Amino acid sequence: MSYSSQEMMTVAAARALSNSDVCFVGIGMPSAACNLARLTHAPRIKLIYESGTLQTRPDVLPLSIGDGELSDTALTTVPVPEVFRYWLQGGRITVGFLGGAQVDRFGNLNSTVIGNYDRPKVRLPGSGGATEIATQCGQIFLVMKQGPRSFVRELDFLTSLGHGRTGRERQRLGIRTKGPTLLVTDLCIMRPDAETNEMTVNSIHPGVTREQVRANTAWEVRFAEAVQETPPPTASELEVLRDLHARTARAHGAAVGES
Amino acid sequence: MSYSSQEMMTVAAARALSNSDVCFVGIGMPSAACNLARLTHAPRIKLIYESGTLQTRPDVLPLSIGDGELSDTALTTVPVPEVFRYWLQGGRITVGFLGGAQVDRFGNLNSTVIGNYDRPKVRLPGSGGATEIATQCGQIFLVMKQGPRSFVRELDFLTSLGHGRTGRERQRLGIRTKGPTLLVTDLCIMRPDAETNEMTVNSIHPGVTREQVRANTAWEVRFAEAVQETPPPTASELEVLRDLHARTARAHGAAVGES
Amino acid sequence: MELLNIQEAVARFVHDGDSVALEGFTHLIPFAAAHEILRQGRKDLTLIRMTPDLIYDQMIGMGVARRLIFSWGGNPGVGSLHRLRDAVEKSWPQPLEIVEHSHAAMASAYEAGAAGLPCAIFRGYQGSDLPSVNPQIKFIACPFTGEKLACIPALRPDVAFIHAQKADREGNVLIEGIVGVQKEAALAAQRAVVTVEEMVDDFGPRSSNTVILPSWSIDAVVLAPGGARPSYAHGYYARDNAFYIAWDEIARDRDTFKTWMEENVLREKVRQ
Amino acid sequence: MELLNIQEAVARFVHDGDSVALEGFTHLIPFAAAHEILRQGRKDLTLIRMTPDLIYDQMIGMGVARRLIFSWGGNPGVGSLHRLRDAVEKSWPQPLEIVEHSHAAMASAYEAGAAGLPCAIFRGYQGSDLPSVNPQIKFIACPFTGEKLACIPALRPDVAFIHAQKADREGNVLIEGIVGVQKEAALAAQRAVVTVEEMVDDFGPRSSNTVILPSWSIDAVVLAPGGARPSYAHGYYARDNAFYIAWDEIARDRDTFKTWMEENVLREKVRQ
Repeated sequence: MSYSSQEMMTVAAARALSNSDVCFVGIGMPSAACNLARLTHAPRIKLIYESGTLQTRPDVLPLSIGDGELSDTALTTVPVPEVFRYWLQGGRITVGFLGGAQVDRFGNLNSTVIGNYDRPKVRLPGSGGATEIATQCGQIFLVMKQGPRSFVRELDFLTSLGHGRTGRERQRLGIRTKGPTLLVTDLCIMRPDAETNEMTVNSIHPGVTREQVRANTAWEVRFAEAVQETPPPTASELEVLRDLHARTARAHGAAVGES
Repeated sequence: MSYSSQEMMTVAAARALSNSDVCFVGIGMPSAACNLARLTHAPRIKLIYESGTLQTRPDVLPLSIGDGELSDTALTTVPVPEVFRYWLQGGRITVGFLGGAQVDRFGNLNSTVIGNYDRPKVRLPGSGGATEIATQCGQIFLVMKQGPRSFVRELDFLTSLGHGRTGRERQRLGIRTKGPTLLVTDLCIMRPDAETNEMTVNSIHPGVTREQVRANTAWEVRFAEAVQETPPPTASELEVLRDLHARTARAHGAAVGES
Repeated sequence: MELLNIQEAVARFVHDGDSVALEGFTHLIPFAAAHEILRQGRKDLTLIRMTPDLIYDQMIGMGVARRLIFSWGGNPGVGSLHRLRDAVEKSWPQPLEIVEHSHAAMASAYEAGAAGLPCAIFRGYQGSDLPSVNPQIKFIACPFTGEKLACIPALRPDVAFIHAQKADREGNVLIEGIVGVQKEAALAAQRAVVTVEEMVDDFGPRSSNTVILPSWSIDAVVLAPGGARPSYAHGYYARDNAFYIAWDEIARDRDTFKTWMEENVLREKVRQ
Repeated sequence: MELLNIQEAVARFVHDGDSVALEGFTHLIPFAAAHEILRQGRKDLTLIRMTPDLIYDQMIGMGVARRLIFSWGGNPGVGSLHRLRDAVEKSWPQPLEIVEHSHAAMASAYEAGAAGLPCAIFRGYQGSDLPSVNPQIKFIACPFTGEKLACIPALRPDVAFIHAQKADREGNVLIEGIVGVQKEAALAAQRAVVTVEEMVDDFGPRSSNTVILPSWSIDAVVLAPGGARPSYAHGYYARDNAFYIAWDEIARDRDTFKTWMEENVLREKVRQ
């Protein structure tokens, strides 16, 4: 069964989730991955959106973080201050999904500006929940399309902490959560090196070459000693994912939220 | 119609309340006074109990601050942290009712200990909500039976601030609420002197003498230039109050909540 | 609490130069109030909102704001807010000063405002560059553990508008579904106006813990059915996702935007 | 979350020397849990509760506590807690260290505990002597306004017990009516046990904003019908006000108290 690189990325991210996870979900790919996990191998995963919907089971993917669907299918819906104070800062979330316009080799993210903060070339949306998600979830899964302008040597702005500019910042700041333990792209899967915390290629998606990975990374990307080939999406994974997207498109009356 | 001194006290306190008040209510006499006001001249008064019941309309007096009756008849019931943070500290309460084991001439209260704190003669219940009610409600109405051991020269412990040990403490601490503007006893009504903030007798209940007031006050109690006689409870005030107590006694299966 | 129409509420409670929070976390966004503020030509506003969304994209594009306090400025699930970007990147139609936070910070700052406190503390901004561009982010040490905690000023808007499902005849307001920071915003503000879908005699049987703002905690109630469109009102109408997508095209171009606003927002005045 | 009986839950989660919060603000006081802690003979506990009530009067009188953190220690509407007084005034049956707060302080300290913070700030204790007898009350200056605010350590009990109306088959817990500080206490604790009136398959149709503790936020659920008596459970049974009044006589005398506890609490063990 043929599949897109976007589908490969979503499936690879979904597989990293388990039944015991309590997941802080962002819109777009993270939402697709989390709900794919819930509809396949991890039916007991708990999904939380920052709009306050606890343990929600949307039938279609939300366009926004606060669609009615999320509240309708949630165990309960709490105020937004409570979500950030009791649930995120309270240390009850095992996995947070993040992405951004730029990521560096230590998994730090920029979702604030391209260029100078005071005279930006491109003003991006900003932190939203990301800054505290990055430090308060048990671990962070990063999901981003890979490219030389987004996988950068140096961030224009550090919105959300990964392992810090030295790879050792979390320890220095007394942060006890793990930070980025996984970076899933449309080309490969990276994990932090046990020594340096540099995000290192562990698995390459079928049909992708090391050269492609290098060409799409602005830093000199490192490969683990034993690099696997990512198992391709199974027929059933693809079927569930495509059904989810088809239902979503019908519900929203437009082709949105792809993959 | 004959009446008890307890009834006179309750009625006098009730009369000080108006339709525009939002009232933080304690158990016992304050609860009786507030509900009497609600059932007579102030039907639109809003009553709040520290258990989180906002705008409640109990049919019988609660024995505890958190009886089911309070929640059943409330506009809504919020968590206790919210009551103290958003509603009391947020400055939304116009009147708080307080009493204690001891009061001094500036309306400061002791509800903590008789004797030394570390080796108390009598251990009293403690602050409960009183310490912050005293400083955060728009004004405070004190209600206490008068006696030389409770109307003292010097408190054993200052639990809740009135006008402070000098009469000027609120200003010094930057507190903008008024503090005790009224002290209703079974003998008389006192109000703070405009200059010194000393609680001063403004009105004496029918049949009570100045000598009785003096004998039941350990400090040299001052009388205002023009001391009124408190109008006695009307027949309709007494009827409503006695009905309320009769309903309460039937509901609780015992003669509780007297006054 | 007074029962007003939207023209009266805006005329009475919103002044040039005010700090204004129009809150609603995706759900119950008070568009009707925003549009009336535009029609009445208020200016020099400080706009406060966690997610500026289309509502502030419109206000910023129309030049009513000199300052924005926010934490996430995108079109949810779609992309950029082009008017917000144009103001920040190119000062069009006028420069926009930004005070930028994270969601956790804004939510805690509203909570502190509702609680009458001058500041909020939380564990935040660790390792982020945001404190270097926002002087309102400070850090204090916990006096018991020594832990460094973020501290920011409470949000206390001059006026807040929120939208809710129902008001009863006393002017109490009921909110259900995704309640966001609406209650906190209303309680934190000096003046609070609630637009509602519906007026009812009485809320009837309900859970003891229903989210209700008592009449005496707000300044005005305004009947405004559909007042949250194109966002949604749980139990009344769904989010107009197609419009959120269409907005990307409308707002991308300055002239298209102005024409759309002229035709769809400003001309409403004539009709009334 | 595990489904346990009360014996298992106490055996597993309560250890000698623990700090224990059995919360329930007048409503839903977890007496069944307290009685099992007494039957299992735990000692040296730090007891935490805003209102010690009869539940801690019993525990203190039986000598299980070395320390009490509280804010109002009376028998509501009745008078004194005689066992609490006897412990503080006469060290019977053993000395009791007290850490005394106001309600506003305790509520904020639970809120901070639930929020994972080391301390709580609030505007409190102004002009009161309480800070002079409780070294855990400190003051810090707001870095923006200079205002002096009270600051106290967050409450983070080793274990919390609360009582609730219902659990569903996943172990989620629903609380309704006067919710007090129960949710905060459960979330603030290292280990949280919820006793419930009833197990249901599913909570069924309900308000979106129902107060629910998800199964993954607590450690154990225990079916304990009547587990809040003589306090009450909204929707199940009323407060036994007559017993609260009768307790005044029972607890006034040491021997009467001990006999009553022996007959009505400790002997329960034999029956099971």
